[in-house]
Amino acid sequence: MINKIVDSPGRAVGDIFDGAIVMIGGFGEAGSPIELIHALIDHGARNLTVVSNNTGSGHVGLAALIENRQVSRMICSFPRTTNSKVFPELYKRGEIELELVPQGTLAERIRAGGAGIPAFYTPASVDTPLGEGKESRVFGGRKYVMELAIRADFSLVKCKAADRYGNLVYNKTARNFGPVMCTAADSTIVQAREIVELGGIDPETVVTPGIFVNKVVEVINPADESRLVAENRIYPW
Amino acid sequence: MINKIVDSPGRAVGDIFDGAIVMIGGFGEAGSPIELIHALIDHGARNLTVVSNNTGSGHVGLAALIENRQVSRMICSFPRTTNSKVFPELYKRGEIELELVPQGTLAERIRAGGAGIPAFYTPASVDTPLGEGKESRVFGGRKYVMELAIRADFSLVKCKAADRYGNLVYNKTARNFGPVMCTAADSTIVQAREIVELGGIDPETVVTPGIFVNKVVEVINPADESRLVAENRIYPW
Amino acid sequence: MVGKESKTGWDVVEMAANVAADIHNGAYVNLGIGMPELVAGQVPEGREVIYHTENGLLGMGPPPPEGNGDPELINAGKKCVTAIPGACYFHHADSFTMIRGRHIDICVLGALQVSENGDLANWSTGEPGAIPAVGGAMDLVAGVRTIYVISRHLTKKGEPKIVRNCTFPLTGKQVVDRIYTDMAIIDVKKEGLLVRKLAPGINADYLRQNTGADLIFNFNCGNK
Amino acid sequence: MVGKESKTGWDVVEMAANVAADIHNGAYVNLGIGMPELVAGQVPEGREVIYHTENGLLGMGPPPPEGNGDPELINAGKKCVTAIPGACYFHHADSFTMIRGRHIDICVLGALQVSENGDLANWSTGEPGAIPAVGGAMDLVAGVRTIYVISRHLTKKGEPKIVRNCTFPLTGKQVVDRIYTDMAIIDVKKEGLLVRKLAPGINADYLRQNTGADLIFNFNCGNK
Repeated sequence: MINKIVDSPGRAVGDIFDGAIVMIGGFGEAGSPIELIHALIDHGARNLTVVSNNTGSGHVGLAALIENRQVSRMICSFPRTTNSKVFPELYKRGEIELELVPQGTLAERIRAGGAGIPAFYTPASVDTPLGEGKESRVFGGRKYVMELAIRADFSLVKCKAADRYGNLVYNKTARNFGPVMCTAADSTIVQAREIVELGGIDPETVVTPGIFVNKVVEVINPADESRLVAENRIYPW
Repeated sequence: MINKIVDSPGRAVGDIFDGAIVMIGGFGEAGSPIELIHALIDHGARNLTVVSNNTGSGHVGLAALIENRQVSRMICSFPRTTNSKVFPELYKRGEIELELVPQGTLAERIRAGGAGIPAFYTPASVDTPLGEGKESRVFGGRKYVMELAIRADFSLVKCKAADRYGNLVYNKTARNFGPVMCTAADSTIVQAREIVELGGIDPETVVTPGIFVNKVVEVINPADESRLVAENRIYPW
Repeated sequence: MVGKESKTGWDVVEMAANVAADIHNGAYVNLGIGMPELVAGQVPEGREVIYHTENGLLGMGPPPPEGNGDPELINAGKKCVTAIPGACYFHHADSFTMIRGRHIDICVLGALQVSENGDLANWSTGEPGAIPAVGGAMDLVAGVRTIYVISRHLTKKGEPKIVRNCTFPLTGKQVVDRIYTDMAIIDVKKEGLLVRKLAPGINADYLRQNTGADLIFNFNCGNK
Repeated sequence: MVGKESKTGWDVVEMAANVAADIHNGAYVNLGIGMPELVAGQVPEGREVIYHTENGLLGMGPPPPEGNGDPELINAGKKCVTAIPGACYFHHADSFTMIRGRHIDICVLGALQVSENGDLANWSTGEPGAIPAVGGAMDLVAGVRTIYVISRHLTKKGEPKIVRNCTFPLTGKQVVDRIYTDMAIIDVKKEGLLVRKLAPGINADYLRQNTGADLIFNFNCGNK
């Protein structure tokens, strides 16, 4: 029998090793797999490269992972948001590396990593500082830069519902990077609000087919990260 | 008000011009927009380049379009199937051109066309006759070929349900090339079994967002192409 | 500044209305964070416009009543929004297929600087020590068919934002189609910056004094 | 041929069972058109295997009862199939993301020829006038982790299909991992073609006579 369900976030992230590349879903707080991230803080793997659109808010979730000095390098499109304090300070002190990638290029590089496409061309960042040093090429009279796929050792993703095959559906704009990140890691670890029976998700509406998922853990009432940030909560608590 | 609904297949395909590149959805008979194709036969545009996985069956649908000598060039992955007779004969007589593309490369080239990606690299066809003459390049010790995006002037696609914004859902494996073809044409024309009210499709389950669709025509009882082929029907009838 | 001191010029709502007047029925529109967000509220009655937010929603509606927001239904500025009937959700790669693949008709962005040939700088002041953050801006200017900039004509320090050449790092080269400021509406044309309309109380000389690039005035061909 | 005349060798069902025995629980498997389709029926009880068909279905089930097929629920061979609980549908680009991105564990394909270093020719005889048709074969061999070939050992004319170098146009170079014929199960190893198992009534000499490439026999390290 196929059963990708594991019984705790701690067990789900237990294989993450020092130096791993870890993709973390979410756009701001929407879709951020906060219980998996907190389990990764408890777990303690260090020297991680994290691929995520932002760098976390307040002192919980991704920001707490960074604050706990487990992340040596961030690959993201928007490292400073209203409530991000941890990353900016470390970055200013030169204590964390940053690779800044335009958001669409980030999404497409991850998709390419999952789709067996090693590289592609995009018009984004041409003739800008972020296009400097990239190989460029003209197609049809227009200039494009070549971008390389990104793959990860692990992806951490949050979804609405999952089954034991790992089929997933998401909630509203919390979907964001989840589906592409699921495809691009050697091991994809998912927290779901609900685990349903096989067939409980209409096969026409599955967003992430189970083939892209390795482990699923049920987190019925995930923390509302925005509220934790507003309350100035700090993880570990 | 936005209303992409038109009242007949004939009106839907009326803008297709001689020499146009036309993508036609479907994998074998599943998903083939047969009423739109027959309207295109009635319409009469000639010298078309058709992008479709196969070349049609019997003497209806895509095969009938080819038989009516409206297609000068096919871009496809599998031009001969059990019931394909028209294309093979014309091809043997040198009266129709063929660009043969591996199926995954075909899907990805179409997706790239819709996604503003002019070119990408793939391992498919490396060191085979279909990779000959293509630019190749090594990434991470492995050889890949560069493939160019495909775009079309028109895409003809069949779906299960649509709304007036052009949001679409499909039926089972009739989905196949429809979603990528919708993204890659200047004008995407869709036949739907059912047109529903706005909101009649759950926003979490839309497969093709309306932004990729230009015209929708309701065809409540589309012909069963397999049956027409079995009955040896010939279009125009 | 202008509006405040002299009671001339357009206020931000009027600026947003100027942009909204140029958005056609049926347009697919992406609104940048900040001032561009005001545009949605100014679209004339009878026009149906569909808003795209790059974090995965087409058919974005107005903000929900205070306190009724869903933290998993947000816009690119991470603020709670709603979804209209006929909306749909999708993932980031599909979202940027819409952007990069030229499916979005209009994008309205803020600016730090716009050059006379339409170069846009809106993501970084390039100051050492500042943390760079680009988001989707470079994809938007590279992919969306029409780029409108909405911005105060001058910086807070009173310096022109419309310049011969941008000194800040570029978001994209030759990408801006039209600029809506508190003083004027200006088209970026091959022949240069064409003033389409002046705000109340602003004349050509005043506009020239507050602009760091040459301006063309020819209301016969440009104004509507 | 062999099976018929001498009552030795495996029949097609036994060949399919040999392949099926090597498919592990939880495997994601793509079965080519024709003989590979027989494999699904031979998977040992207790193993849950998920079948992918490149036309957009993961979780393909057995064919429906005669006459109950849905023409919009078909496999890559255009035959009617069913979907198991837990199945899902997707479009072609997503389907080949599964293939090209190394998400599928095993693909079972037929062959015209296999070379001693694992080159596969299975899409074209290269005859002038023949209409070439490739389908998804090149993507499958380039992307799937493990490629199994199931094929008669000899062509209908009695010529070996396992050869030093393929004379037919290649589907992919150095892609085949294991070959299941009516005569033997053979691994493609760096050191050459390693015979893992002989069919009943087939001995090493006979296999050598019917194979166009060198064979290694070392049952201590290979046979199970």
